[in-house]
Amino acid sequence: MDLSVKIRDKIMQNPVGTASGTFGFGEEYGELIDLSQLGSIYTKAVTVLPREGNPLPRLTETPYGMINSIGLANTGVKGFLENKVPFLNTIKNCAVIVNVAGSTEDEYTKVIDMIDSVDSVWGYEINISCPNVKCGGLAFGTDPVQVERLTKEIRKRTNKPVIMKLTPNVTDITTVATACEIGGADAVSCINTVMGMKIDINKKKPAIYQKTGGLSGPAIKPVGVAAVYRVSKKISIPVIGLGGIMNWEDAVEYFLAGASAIQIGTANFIDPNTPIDVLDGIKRYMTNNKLEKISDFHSFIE
Amino acid sequence: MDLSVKIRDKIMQNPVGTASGTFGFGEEYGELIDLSQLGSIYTKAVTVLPREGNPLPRLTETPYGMINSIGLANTGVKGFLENKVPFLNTIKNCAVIVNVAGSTEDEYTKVIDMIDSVDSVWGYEINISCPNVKCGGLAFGTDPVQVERLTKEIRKRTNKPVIMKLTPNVTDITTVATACEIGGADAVSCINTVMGMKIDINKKKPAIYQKTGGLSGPAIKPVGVAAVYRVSKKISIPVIGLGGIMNWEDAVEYFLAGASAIQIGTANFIDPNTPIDVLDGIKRYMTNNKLEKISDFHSFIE
Amino acid sequence: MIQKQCKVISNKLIAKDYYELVFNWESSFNPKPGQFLTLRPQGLPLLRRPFAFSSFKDNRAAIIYKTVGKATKGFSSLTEKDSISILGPLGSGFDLPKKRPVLIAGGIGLGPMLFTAIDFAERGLSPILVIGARDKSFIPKLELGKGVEVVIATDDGSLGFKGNVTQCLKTEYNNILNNCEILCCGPHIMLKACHELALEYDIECQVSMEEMMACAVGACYGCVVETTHQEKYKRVCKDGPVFNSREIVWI
Amino acid sequence: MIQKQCKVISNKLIAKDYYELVFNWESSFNPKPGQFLTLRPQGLPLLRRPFAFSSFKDNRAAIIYKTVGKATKGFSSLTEKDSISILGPLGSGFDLPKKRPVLIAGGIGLGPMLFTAIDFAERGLSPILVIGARDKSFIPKLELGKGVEVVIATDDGSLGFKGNVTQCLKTEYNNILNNCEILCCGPHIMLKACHELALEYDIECQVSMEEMMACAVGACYGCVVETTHQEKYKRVCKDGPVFNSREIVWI
Ligand SMILES: Cc1cc2nc3c(=O)[nH]c(=O)nc-3n(C[C@H](O)[C@H](O)[C@H](O)COP(=O)(O)OP(=O)(O)OC[C@H]3O[C@@H](n4cnc5c(N)ncnc54)[C@H](O)[C@@H]3O)c2cc1C
Ligand SMILES: Cc1cc2nc3c(=O)[nH]c(=O)nc-3n(C[C@H](O)[C@H](O)[C@H](O)COP(=O)(O)OP(=O)(O)OC[C@H]3O[C@@H](n4cnc5c(N)ncnc54)[C@H](O)[C@@H]3O)c2cc1C
Ligand SMILES: Cc1cc2nc3c(=O)[nH]c(=O)nc-3n(C[C@H](O)[C@H](O)[C@H](O)COP(=O)(O)O)c2cc1C
Ligand SMILES: Cc1cc2nc3c(=O)[nH]c(=O)nc-3n(C[C@H](O)[C@H](O)[C@H](O)COP(=O)(O)O)c2cc1C
Ligand code: FES
Ligand code: FES
Repeated sequence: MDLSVKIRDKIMQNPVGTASGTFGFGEEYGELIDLSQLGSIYTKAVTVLPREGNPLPRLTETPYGMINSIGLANTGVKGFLENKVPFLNTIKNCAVIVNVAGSTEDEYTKVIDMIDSVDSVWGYEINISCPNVKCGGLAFGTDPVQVERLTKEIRKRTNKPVIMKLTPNVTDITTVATACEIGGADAVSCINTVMGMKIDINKKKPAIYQKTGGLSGPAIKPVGVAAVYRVSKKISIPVIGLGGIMNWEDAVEYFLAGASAIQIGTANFIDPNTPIDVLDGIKRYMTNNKLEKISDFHSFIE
Repeated sequence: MDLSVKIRDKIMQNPVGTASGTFGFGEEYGELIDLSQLGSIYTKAVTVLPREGNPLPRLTETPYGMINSIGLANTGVKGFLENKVPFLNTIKNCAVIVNVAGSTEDEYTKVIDMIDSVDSVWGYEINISCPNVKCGGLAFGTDPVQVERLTKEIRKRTNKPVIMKLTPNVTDITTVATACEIGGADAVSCINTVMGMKIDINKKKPAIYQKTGGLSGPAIKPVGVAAVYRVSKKISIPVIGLGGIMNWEDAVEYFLAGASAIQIGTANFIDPNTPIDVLDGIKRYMTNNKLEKISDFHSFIE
Repeated sequence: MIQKQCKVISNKLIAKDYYELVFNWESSFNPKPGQFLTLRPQGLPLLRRPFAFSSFKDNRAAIIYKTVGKATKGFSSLTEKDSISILGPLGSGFDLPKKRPVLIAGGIGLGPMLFTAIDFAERGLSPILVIGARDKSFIPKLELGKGVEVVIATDDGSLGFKGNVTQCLKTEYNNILNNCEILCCGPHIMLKACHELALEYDIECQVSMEEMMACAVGACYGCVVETTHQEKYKRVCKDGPVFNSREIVWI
Repeated sequence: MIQKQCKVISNKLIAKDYYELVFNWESSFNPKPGQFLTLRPQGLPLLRRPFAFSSFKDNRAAIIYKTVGKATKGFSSLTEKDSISILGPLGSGFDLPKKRPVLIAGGIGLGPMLFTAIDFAERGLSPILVIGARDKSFIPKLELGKGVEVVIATDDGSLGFKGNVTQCLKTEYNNILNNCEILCCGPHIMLKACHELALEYDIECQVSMEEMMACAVGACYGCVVETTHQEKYKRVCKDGPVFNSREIVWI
């Protein structure tokens, strides 16, 4: 059985990754699971300058899901280099993918310029769901023209794999995916969180400070599967699927929908062992169904 | 306590309605609950010509939600006039709102022309989530320009309340809502279902024939609340909230978000008594919180 | 139909994976054989689950269910202390046959066919009840009283005839097949085989269909099957679940 | 920290709405007073729920929880037969005080302060434990052994001092307040009052904070509180839950 996933010219040992923002920089969960068994770790978003993040409350629970508005809280690229890279250097086998965020094109490319020489950085996931200052507050990821340009700019700076992370909060996610492909991305990942809101009816106030935030967890799985299906039919670079994956059955659903790899997000909070269990389950399913490699999943659904 | 809701020049006795497609034309549920207690019934979509609907399977369950692709199955406007209106004529007190669908502007306006003289039809809810033949398969509801034109055309034909039903599957639902308001709509309702997909990993096939379908139920409540909040801050006509309302607490959440009325959809399937229970709960909450009328809910959240 | 909270009277394992749930049913709506109800799962699975009535007498009704997934596994831990939300009776039920009824039950079709067998026996219709299963462990001990002729067919021959229900009928009851009416409930593939048997012997065949349901009262048009009627799709929950097998477009 | 399935030893109602859940804790990670764990709810509520350790001895640990919503109501039906997924010990715990410790517990803060009281008593620190509640029904029978001085304050005076914990301290223990250290856990408003008391008497005050948590291991930055540090927000789960009250920006 071949579990490897090729993106650009690089190989991930297996298709199971941990989603940005739900796994820190690996350290915390390193006490609980063997990180070297993971295919990949997507870091918390890194921005040029440190960001303190949004005021609290930042989290709330919803019917079989949760909403967050952490707000890209991070120590900035310098803090990343000083405080996080030493630990990342110690992780064996697993691809460390840095999630990059910004409010202008410049902010994205600066991060990449500053860390591209770090060996333990395997590649980049570009979070284009951030509000874009030049785009009237709408996310970068909602405008195919801007997405294509941003992808091209990033492509110029690095030879490492570039994965564009798509937001589901658009009219047609496939046009944005196409823009990524044209811009020179090596893969896309989808989906980021779905815009949602909760109100505390006792306090008569929004449950989180930012009022609206990002919905994740099992509730959004069907949205993610639909996105992966539609996008993977449209473009020919690999699609990395995520959104509500709680167990191996969910992961298999994403592979059948067209994903070449997957990420575990919210499920890490519920059961830190999820990525390992998912990997085991995928192997069993592949054995039982005589599938040799991940791309074998892609022949079943037109 | 004043529970009434005014739309255009007409009054609904209370803000609790049953959502289109989940309540037939009232008949089936009329055996289970007292329809005259409802504020409104939104009928299954009516199209000019009969439609057989989509091939099966049409339904599947998802994490705390469900996906449907019924496909506007209905007997057409003639069938509606012959077979459904006689029953609708017998419903007391409750506003019967006909959900209208079509693939061209013409198809919408024809339905309205044919039923506008029926007294028991209180008003219209215009389902603009249908794939639009002139719009490359994307829904009407995704393009503000088309939405405004459609709204204007409909406005010309009728003096009854016109409610435009918004799809959440757009980049910015507030621009579509604004188009409705400019076009002359009397209210908007949001949200229709969220695009979703499920795959049966044993059969290795999509769970429903149409592959992707409409996600509804508790899972999407945060999406609906966010939409209602954002839309109600943007436009000044009433907003009717729906999406995942299972109990009175959920309804109150929608009112606090800015809704002037609500609809119960999927919850009818789970507990047919939901609309009545929700109404009771709203009354209790209003009493306990000294709220006199529905618009009193709107002052708490900026 | 009515929606109400009903008290659980008993909930027992009666064969491998099969439970009988008996509950209080005091209502003016008396379930008929072939009709069904929906049960509201606790907690997670969202949609109500449909099950056919397996008996009804003296304010007590029952279903026989197989534990297959979350909801049915949840139901299996119900005890006397519990109460459960039931919506029913739903659907049309079987029509009274004009010829001697041959009732065919496969798997989860057992409950409704037991109910039908007992009802028909009381009406003096001398039903033959053919029960098919993989092996004997799936067949509960039956107390049907007199008037029902019970025939068992198992795939592995561990009880009764070795083979499936249609093979069994053709081999052992060939003489009856020309002059009877089939009523059946079970897996789709069995229903289709019954339909083909009915065509072959030119007899009537009533099939009880299954589809995923949301409302179960005819409102949502989610549970349709393809039929030969002009109005192509019919609702299993409201127009069925029992159909004349010749109405169905078999696939 | 470790995630493991633990066997429930007992789960008893110990006061109105309050349960003590005792479970097997065989692990090389020994919980300290002030540390907490997360429990995975069954079925519906998605996120794990945080609770402070209320005792730990001989491979047995416990929490005291109040039934407030879905998850805690679900936990209340756990019995000896069950096992439950526990992640812990988490967070930092209380620092050993340099002066005589006055432990203040309000509501759900009871568990961790009991644990702390017993631990401090064993260390010979002569803790005073002040327990505040609405009325006596919310206060369990306590068996704290010697070395802990227990003071009770109820809003309605149905047991002990009539009034809240800070009023109680100022009235009855004024002499001690100048020369002690406060450690407290309970409602935000009580923690703030304790902080203000500490400022007034110029003494140290450790507060155990609460925020909604997702990961509870420091990975998601969801559970932050505003602090006076340059790095404005600190994580309750990892940097806390215990903070020096002067670190917190009180609102
Ligand atoms: C009219 C009718 C009568 C039935 N009578 C019986 C009976 O007497 N005894 C019995 O054991 N079973 C009966 N079933 C099947 C029973 O409804 C399913 O086995 C049950 O819903 C499974 O639920 P689950 O959560 O345990 O399993 P899941 O894992 O959710 O589902 C297993 C399979 O059950 C079916 N199913 C699930 N939900 C529904 C639903 N809402 N509506 C219809 N099918 C569903 C699907 O095919 C699914 O693939 C009947 C079904 C129908 C439509
Ligand atoms: C560090 C810490 C220690 C705690 N120790 C105890 C304790 O020893 N005993 C005790 O009874 N309670 C304790 N709590 C509170 C306890 O976690 C909540 O009461 C519990 O999660 C409520 O869950 P529920 O589903 O029953 O209620 P819900 O209706 O879901 O919630 C009621 C309230 O509990 C809080 N809450 C819910 N989920 C979480 C979560 N994932 N993280 C944090 N808070 C949440 C929220 O404020 C919510 O408004 C502690 C909380 C924290 C953060
Ligand atoms: C607390 C939290 C923080 C997140 N932070 C980021 C982030 O910094 N960058 C990013 O691209 N996605 C972020 N996400 C989105 C996740 O990576 C993922 O796309 C989303 O949660 C859907 O997957 P899930 O349902 O498996 O959680 C965050 C999600 C959560 C829950
Ligand atoms: C089975 C089903 C059929 C539906 N049919 C229609 C329809 O014909 N027209 C329409 O505007 N919305 C239709 N809807 C959408 C609902 O009216 C509602 O917008 C959506 O389900 C979200 O609300 P809920 O989560 O409360 O169900 C349908 C929904 C379901 C579940
Ligand atoms: S399940 Fe709704 S029509 Fe049958
Ligand atoms: S809950 Fe995730 S950082 Fe504290």
